[in-house]
Amino acid sequence: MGHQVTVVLGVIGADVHAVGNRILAYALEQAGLKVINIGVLASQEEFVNAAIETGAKAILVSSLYGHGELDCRGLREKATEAGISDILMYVGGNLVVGKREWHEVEEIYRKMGFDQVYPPGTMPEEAIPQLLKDLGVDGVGGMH
Amino acid sequence: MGHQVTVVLGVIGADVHAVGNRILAYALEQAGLKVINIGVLASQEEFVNAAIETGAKAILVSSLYGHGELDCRGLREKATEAGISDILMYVGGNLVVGKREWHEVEEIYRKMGFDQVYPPGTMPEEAIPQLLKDLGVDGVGGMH
Amino acid sequence: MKGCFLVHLRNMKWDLDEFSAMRKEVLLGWPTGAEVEIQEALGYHKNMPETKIFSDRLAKAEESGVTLTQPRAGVALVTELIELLRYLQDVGGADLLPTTIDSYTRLNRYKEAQTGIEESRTHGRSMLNGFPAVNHGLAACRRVVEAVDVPVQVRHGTPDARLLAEITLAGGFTAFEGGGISYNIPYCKDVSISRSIRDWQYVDRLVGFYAENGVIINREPFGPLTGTLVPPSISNAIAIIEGLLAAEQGVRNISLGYGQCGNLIQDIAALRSLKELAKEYNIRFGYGNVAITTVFHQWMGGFPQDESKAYGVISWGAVTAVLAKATKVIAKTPHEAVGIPTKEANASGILTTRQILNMLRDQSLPETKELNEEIAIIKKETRALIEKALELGEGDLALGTERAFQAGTLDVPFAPSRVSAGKIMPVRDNYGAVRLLDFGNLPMEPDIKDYHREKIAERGRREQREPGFQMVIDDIYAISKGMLVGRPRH
Amino acid sequence: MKGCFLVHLRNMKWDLDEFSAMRKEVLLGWPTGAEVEIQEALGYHKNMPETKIFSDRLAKAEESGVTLTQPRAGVALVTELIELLRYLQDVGGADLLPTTIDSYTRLNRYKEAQTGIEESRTHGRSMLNGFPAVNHGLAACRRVVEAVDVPVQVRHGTPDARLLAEITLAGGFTAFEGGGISYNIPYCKDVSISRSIRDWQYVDRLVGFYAENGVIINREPFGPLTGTLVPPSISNAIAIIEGLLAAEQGVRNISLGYGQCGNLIQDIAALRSLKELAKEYNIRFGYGNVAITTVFHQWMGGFPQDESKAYGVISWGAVTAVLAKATKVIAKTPHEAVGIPTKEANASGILTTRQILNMLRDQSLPETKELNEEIAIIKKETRALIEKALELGEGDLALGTERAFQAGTLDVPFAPSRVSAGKIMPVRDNYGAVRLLDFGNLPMEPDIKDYHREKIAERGRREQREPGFQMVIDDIYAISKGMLVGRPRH
Ligand code: B12
Ligand code: B12
Repeated sequence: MGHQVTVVLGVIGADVHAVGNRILAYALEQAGLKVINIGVLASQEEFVNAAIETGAKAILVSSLYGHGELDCRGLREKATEAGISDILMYVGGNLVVGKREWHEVEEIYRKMGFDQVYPPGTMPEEAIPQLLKDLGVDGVGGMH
Repeated sequence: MGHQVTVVLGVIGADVHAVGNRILAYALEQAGLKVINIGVLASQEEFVNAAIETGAKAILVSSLYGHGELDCRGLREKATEAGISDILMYVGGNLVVGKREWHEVEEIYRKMGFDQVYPPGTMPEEAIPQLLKDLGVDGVGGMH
Repeated sequence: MKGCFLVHLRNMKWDLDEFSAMRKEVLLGWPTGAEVEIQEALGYHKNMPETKIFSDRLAKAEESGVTLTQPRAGVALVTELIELLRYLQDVGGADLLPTTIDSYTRLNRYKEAQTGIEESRTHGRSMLNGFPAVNHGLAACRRVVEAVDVPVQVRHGTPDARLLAEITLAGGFTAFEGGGISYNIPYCKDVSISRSIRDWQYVDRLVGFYAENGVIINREPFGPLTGTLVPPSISNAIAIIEGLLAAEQGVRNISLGYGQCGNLIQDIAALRSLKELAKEYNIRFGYGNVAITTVFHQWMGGFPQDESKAYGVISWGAVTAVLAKATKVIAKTPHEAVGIPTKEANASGILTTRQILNMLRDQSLPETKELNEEIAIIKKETRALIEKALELGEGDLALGTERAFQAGTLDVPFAPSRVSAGKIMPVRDNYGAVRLLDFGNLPMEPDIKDYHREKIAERGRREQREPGFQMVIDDIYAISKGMLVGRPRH
Repeated sequence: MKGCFLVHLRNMKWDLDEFSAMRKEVLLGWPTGAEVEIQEALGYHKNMPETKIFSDRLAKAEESGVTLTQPRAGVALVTELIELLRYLQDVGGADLLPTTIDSYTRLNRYKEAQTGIEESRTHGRSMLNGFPAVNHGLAACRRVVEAVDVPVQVRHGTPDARLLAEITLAGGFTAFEGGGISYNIPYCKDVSISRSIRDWQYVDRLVGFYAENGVIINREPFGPLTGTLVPPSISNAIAIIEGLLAAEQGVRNISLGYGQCGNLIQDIAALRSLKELAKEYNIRFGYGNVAITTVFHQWMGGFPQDESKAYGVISWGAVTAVLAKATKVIAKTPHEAVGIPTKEANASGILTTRQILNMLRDQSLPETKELNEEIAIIKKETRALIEKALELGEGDLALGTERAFQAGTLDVPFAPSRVSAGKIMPVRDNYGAVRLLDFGNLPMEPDIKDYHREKIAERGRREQREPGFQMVIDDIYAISKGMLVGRPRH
């Protein structure tokens, strides 16, 4: 197995939903990635700083509690300012308040600069293959 | 209490739903009416004949099982042919197959010549006051 | 041939020649009858994959202790029926499928059914409350059965189902609901018991013939009867009797049904005693080789109109079914109170049911004094009813059943049929269990009567009213008004 | 004033002067604090009709043995909140109403809440996941309380709820959820227990002050904690401790909550032992005059996305609540897995729940060996946890709680908080009861540990796998995937 690729994982804003984060971290590690898990209640700055400090190739944001729209705005811009404009950004969870048409939600987040947007209840195994592909990493974590 | 007004009650067609019929008969009698209950599986002829034989002032048709549209067509015409064209006709129950807009259903049956049309689950006490009014009968069954 | 109607009704396996002679006549009942070729049908069944055979699926479920789901569903036209059943299988996840037959066919009014088919074509929506299988004929049935991946049963309510059975069984259905009592009393007004038992002996003899030739068709007496406050011992006695009558004609695979009353303990006790007593009687009469499974029907009486409330009723039925360890549960839908459900509503009912079944599959209600007491009472009552029928029939159960109805020692509440004396009156006790306010002519011992009387009196005291017809009416409406026990309205 | 933070955390009723001094500071936290006038507030409460007072409604329910329903609900703007609550009352038939507070307010981020209010106005839909009561202020709260006919509670998740309590209680709310442990461990990352217990002593002292002046406010520790496989003894111990801490500050009316785990026997045992043990401890510590009621939370973990399945989960919660004889049940909605529910979906959840509660209100689960065994185990474990905290605190429960978390003798699974050691690992046994795979530092006797170990091993044998984190993950997903026990996926 080659050199491990690093990703930053966290739950943004005033959100404390910890369970999915715990499982995601485990699943990403199982998939061979190095996971920097900044946990819940993570600010945009924490995401960006962690990514810079660890040379991460992707930022994986969770937002469960409904304030995602308010919390995620500007994250892409912050990353760009910090000089990591081409970092991969994924977001997933219960991304808006209430039940809304998924394509609307997806568009909102794509416009904010996220590369992939995942609906409520996404299982890790549904997202990880795409992540590995986007990272250019094969199944067990080695670089191509 | 004056002379009792007679009504014919029955469940039309190939319909065997007996419970509502039993309760309706009881409630109509409690309201002071004379009830000729021809029961379930009643044909249009049975309704008309019973009304003629007993000098009934109203025919109360139940249809629960969904074939009401097929079964009730022509009942008004049969009554007219038999010389009781101005007899009151009510219908109630689950009048069509499936769940449909009530106003549509009501219209179908009004067009067939029913004076009142009642939706699924109508309680006797919701319909009887109107019946007494249409019959020109006061609360305990006496004529005005 | 006609001779066989003149002799006394008897519970005895029909002679094959007699049966074959009658078959010819039966198949003339509607042009599609000519399509039936029994040897070809046997061959068809023998080529069917195991996963599509009802009896196999039930046996598997029984073995692994899981409860299967089955909806009710039927529409007028073949393509629409296939679409509906596939949806219930694929989206609803139904383990077993039905084909519910329309009410005209049930009364052998094939001409009216034909009108219904044509009107349905014209209007572009089903004008019939079920699938007119006789009119559509054998090939159409096979199209249906072949279009799905799970076993399919014919569900109806037909007193004379001889032609329907011929066509649908040759058409590849592997299970057939009904019986001479349960498809007469709740579904007819004027058909005699001797008539309907004879016609169902024919159906059972047909199923027996299939069995003798290596094709096992599942048979299921219709447990819930009128679906309205039927005391467990009455429906159990009738189910067991029908099972015995079927077994005599050679039926080898029977599912006995019971309709939820609403009180958990009583319902579990009912389903358990149904199975235990049925086995006991089957052994006693020499049918020990019949495989017996159970069916639990979610609440069969009036439903609440509000869909959220209906989900509550559906769920409570599912809870009871799984705790009672029924082999299968017949799921209701959130549209129940309003009309034949859309396929979506129908699938919903199955999904809700499945969620409950799965969450509870590893749980069970512990044995308790209360449960055992209820089992003992139901068994005692059921035995009394069956023994009386045997006595009246001088040992012959078919004849005895006819006489029991005449004497009112078998009686079904709220039945449209004149065959049923209509003298008994059920009502709920203070805990929602269904008891008898009026025993009519039921042959119950004084201790049993006292038990019911005391239970009902307890409720009367709590409600400060004399138990009577108003209490019964309140109970009939109760579940649709969001309650189980119909307490006085304020 | 500041001095009081420096002294050791102590479980002792706050001196009124000290409290009053701190109040001044608290009310400066946001401009709306200035609106609070406690004497005027007392007068306001005293003029409230009994039907709108939480404690009265609970007492009545307790007396008549019925279970009340309460939804969760909150939106950003006042008019919309009123419309929502009225709908849940009128259409949903909620017996008790909530006002759920948004997540910014919970973290005292009133500025962000203000942005949320403004954005909600602009977008014409709630951009906040709850009602920012502090920003809206006292008059707005009263508009809400006055607009409905039933009692209203503040539900949130706020470690420092001092200002929120001041404003909402003066604003006419008659019940307030939360506590120094239950609104810290599941809702925070870095708040110390001594900090949150102190802040909640303030809230309880405030409620105590209302009580001393004749106004009884109901207090409710948040029972379910992280809502995910929390073993009953852990949530019960924490609920009882919070109740005792509240009682010391003068709280007179307490509802103790428990979140459904899914196994019927375990859940009933949990709720019963919660109430019994709480009474026992309250008497032991001299709070015998506190009225204790119970709250049952329908499944608090991940829900199925499919609404029909969600109705099944909701119903199973309702069944358990009523069989456990909870004073109230918190109803979930069919939208749970997806997002904050519409008012219609929210009402649906209440209606389903109510249908079940009514159908089962006259039924009860008989006492059984299994139930009593489970009660005995839960009590033994709960006692061990509380006694250890008392021991660590040298008799002081507040200090003991802080030390117990430090030592890991109190620990909550899947908690975001660093205060919780995070060393324990729960998993379901073969029947779906939640057991402990890893006890971390919990002070459990060997016989208890053996009991759990054997129960889990039994499941392992059935599933032919070693119990471990994959089993835990499977359990976390189970209910949302339509199961209770997360059996291996094939
Ligand atoms: C019990 C029941 C049965 C029992 C009936 C036993 C018996 N012989 O009585 C059994 C199991 C046998 C049965 C059979 C069938 N049933 Co059925 N049955 C029901 C059920 C669950 C309750 C009916 C009932 O007793 N309600 C209680 C009484 C008190 O209420 P009620 O009947 O509605 O009557 C009241 C009011 O409607 C009103 N009313 C009635 N008529 C009139 C007339 C007037 C003038 C007025 C003012 C008021 C009024 O007053 C009555 C008293 O309050 C209903 C669904 C429901 N409502 O929940 C389905 C239902 C009526 N059945 C239905 C069907 C389709 C059938 C079957 C074809 C089988 C099948 N496909 O499942 C067969 C038909 C047999 C036949 N030939 O008729 C459908 C009808 C569908 C439709 N219209 O679209 C229903 C709606 C279920 C459903 N959603 O699919 N059924
Ligand atoms: C348990 C729970 C809680 C617990 C959390 C305990 C804890 N600290 O972890 C408690 C009770 C404390 C809680 C509190 C609150 N909650 Co909450 N909670 C839930 C619940 C029931 C389950 C969450 C969960 O653990 N799921 C299991 C895990 C494994 O799944 P997951 O979290 O969805 O994560 C998976 C996927 O989403 C995906 N995923 C997540 N992020 C990402 C990112 C990427 C890049 C990818 C690829 C995938 C991915 O992978 C994860 C692993 O499979 C959900 C509803 C539901 N899902 O059923 C509501 C829910 C998330 N909560 C909600 C709310 C509103 C709240 C509260 C505000 C209170 C309230 N109003 O009721 C507070 C908020 C507190 C705060 N500041 O954050 C709402 C959010 C509403 C919305 N978005 O519109 C939900 C949806 C419930 C609802 N329908 O109202 N909650």
